[in-house]
Amino acid sequence: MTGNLKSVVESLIFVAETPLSLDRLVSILEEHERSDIRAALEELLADYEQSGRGIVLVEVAGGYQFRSRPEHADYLKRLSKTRPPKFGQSSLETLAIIAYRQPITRAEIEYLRGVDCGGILKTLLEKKLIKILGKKDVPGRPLIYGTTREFLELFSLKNLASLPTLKEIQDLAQPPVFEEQGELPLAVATGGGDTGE
Amino acid sequence: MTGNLKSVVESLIFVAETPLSLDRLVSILEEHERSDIRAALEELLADYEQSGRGIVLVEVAGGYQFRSRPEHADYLKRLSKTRPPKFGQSSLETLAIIAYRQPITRAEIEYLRGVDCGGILKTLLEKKLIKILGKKDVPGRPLIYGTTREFLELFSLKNLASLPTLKEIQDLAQPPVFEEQGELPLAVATGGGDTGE
Amino acid sequence: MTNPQQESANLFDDSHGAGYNVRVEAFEGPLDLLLHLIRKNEVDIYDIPIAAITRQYLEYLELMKELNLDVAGDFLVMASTLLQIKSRLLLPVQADEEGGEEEEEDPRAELVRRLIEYQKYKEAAQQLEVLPLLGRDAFIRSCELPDLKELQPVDDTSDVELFELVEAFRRVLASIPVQTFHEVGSEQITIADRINDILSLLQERDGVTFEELFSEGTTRDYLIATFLAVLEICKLKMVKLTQNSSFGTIWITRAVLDAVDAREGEESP
Repeated sequence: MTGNLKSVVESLIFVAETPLSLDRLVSILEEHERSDIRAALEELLADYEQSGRGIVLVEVAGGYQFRSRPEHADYLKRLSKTRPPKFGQSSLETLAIIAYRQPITRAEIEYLRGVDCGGILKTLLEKKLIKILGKKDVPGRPLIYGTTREFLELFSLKNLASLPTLKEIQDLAQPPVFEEQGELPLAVATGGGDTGE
Repeated sequence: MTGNLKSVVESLIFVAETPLSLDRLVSILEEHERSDIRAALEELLADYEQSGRGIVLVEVAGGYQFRSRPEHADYLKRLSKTRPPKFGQSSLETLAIIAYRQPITRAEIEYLRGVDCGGILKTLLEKKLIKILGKKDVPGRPLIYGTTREFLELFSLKNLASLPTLKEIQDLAQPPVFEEQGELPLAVATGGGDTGE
Repeated sequence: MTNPQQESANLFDDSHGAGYNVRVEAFEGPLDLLLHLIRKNEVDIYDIPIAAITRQYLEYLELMKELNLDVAGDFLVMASTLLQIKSRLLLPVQADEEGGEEEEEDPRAELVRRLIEYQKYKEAAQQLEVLPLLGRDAFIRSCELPDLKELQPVDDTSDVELFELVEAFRRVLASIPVQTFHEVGSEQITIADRINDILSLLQERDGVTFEELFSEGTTRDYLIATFLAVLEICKLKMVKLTQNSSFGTIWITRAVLDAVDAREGEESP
């Protein structure tokens, strides 16, 4: 039973968002004795103590928590370095406007978004998701932007024509036509059809 | 050295927010041989395999992830503030159809289910359980859908091939019983004794 | 004299008793309901007695209405499909009489295929549900690791989905108070349109067949609207449905204003 209790305690500490104190464990595991829980916890601490495991069980902020072995920090940092581009909402919106309205100038994008987009355009250019297509034949000859092959790859699109249209997305949320017809009595098997108009 | 590599791999999998694939491990641990990393990973899997530990190492969505032992779910529920994911029958049916038949269009799903699925598709898209794969090369170019990595993670599936096998239903398991169909007037139409055969 | 309401109550009561209301909400759609009826009647799925099943199906829709449940259009589409199959079955089988060279497919065949296919995925859905579900059966680490704060979520592939891109665009457009991006909605066929169509047809002719009303349109909306239109004008006693048993075709004719026999009126509302 201690074996199973130890396993349960291990699960709880692993899943908890914050360090779990013995008191907290006791209140969660109400069907168990405090002394048994303490014993399970101590066994668990001993288990994790030995050898150079990658996960350590530490006592912190009045509770217990699993953490990665601090000596491995250099490796763990590489996790984030090889991280693919993560999009903020504003980048995504800008990218969406360019994708759907290309070729488009910065002024047009900013008109649609209502905010300055200089920084975001630069980032998107650096990430090669958009490119400069040329200059527009209007006074001032502003640069015009469009999406790249990398953009298509990011979204696994064959070509720009494979972009879903707005209508296609909106149709998903649209209730089917018949629900808009209001209340219509079903008359199939009614005995008492009393609407004698 | 293998001992330390195993420990590093354990740390990496622990820290990563999503399942880590062998490929990803190899690219992060660039100074190590793929074969060594694989060996370390296998040792680690064997370690976690034995005994009823509270943390299990599972292969899911093409990678490896630490999870709590499912048998302890009842205890762990006491910890979490968030409600467990719950699926209605209609969401599950739609997901099942997409999972087994992808790439699939909305019209095909609706033909199979016999009901409108727009709302459900939208919800599944928002939950990232399905994604738009592009458009089908047929007239009208309808959108085609498929399941996501998050779908595999949610259902603890290694990959799509590990979906439960579809049963071929030959029959509804009832021997045909032929009752006398004699008197079965359809409510809409009068005229009596049609047998519908 | 039959009272369809009582009949429907008896029909379901005998097998489900008080638990019936629960069943009502359990059906996921017309195919689910049909599977249930086939099981309940213990008939061979490959040889569905369409007349009986159709009658029970329609009675069920009526019950849904009595329980104030929404009768979704999908159920009505299936109702008209069943009625079409039924009337096709009633047509004299010409192929057979002419030697059976071109054997027509059983009108029920497609429905049977759909039912079997649907049943397959219904079971698959049940199997999905018992898999260890993340957040229900299994949990992952949820703590913020303070010494690794700078680490962002990682991913094997990009986390952005196409859907999010479109949603982002939609958000942008929604925030612009201009009509520039107005998109033309598809044509909608209303029940009123179809009622008018049917009534004007009946001005020209004495009667139309049920089938021909459905023959022009192939879209779902059209079928639903047509079916609802027929039901509506039946209910208003503007038309009468009759079936000539020797041919089995369902005819829609103008209702004669003078006293309709009450009994008949109830059997063909």
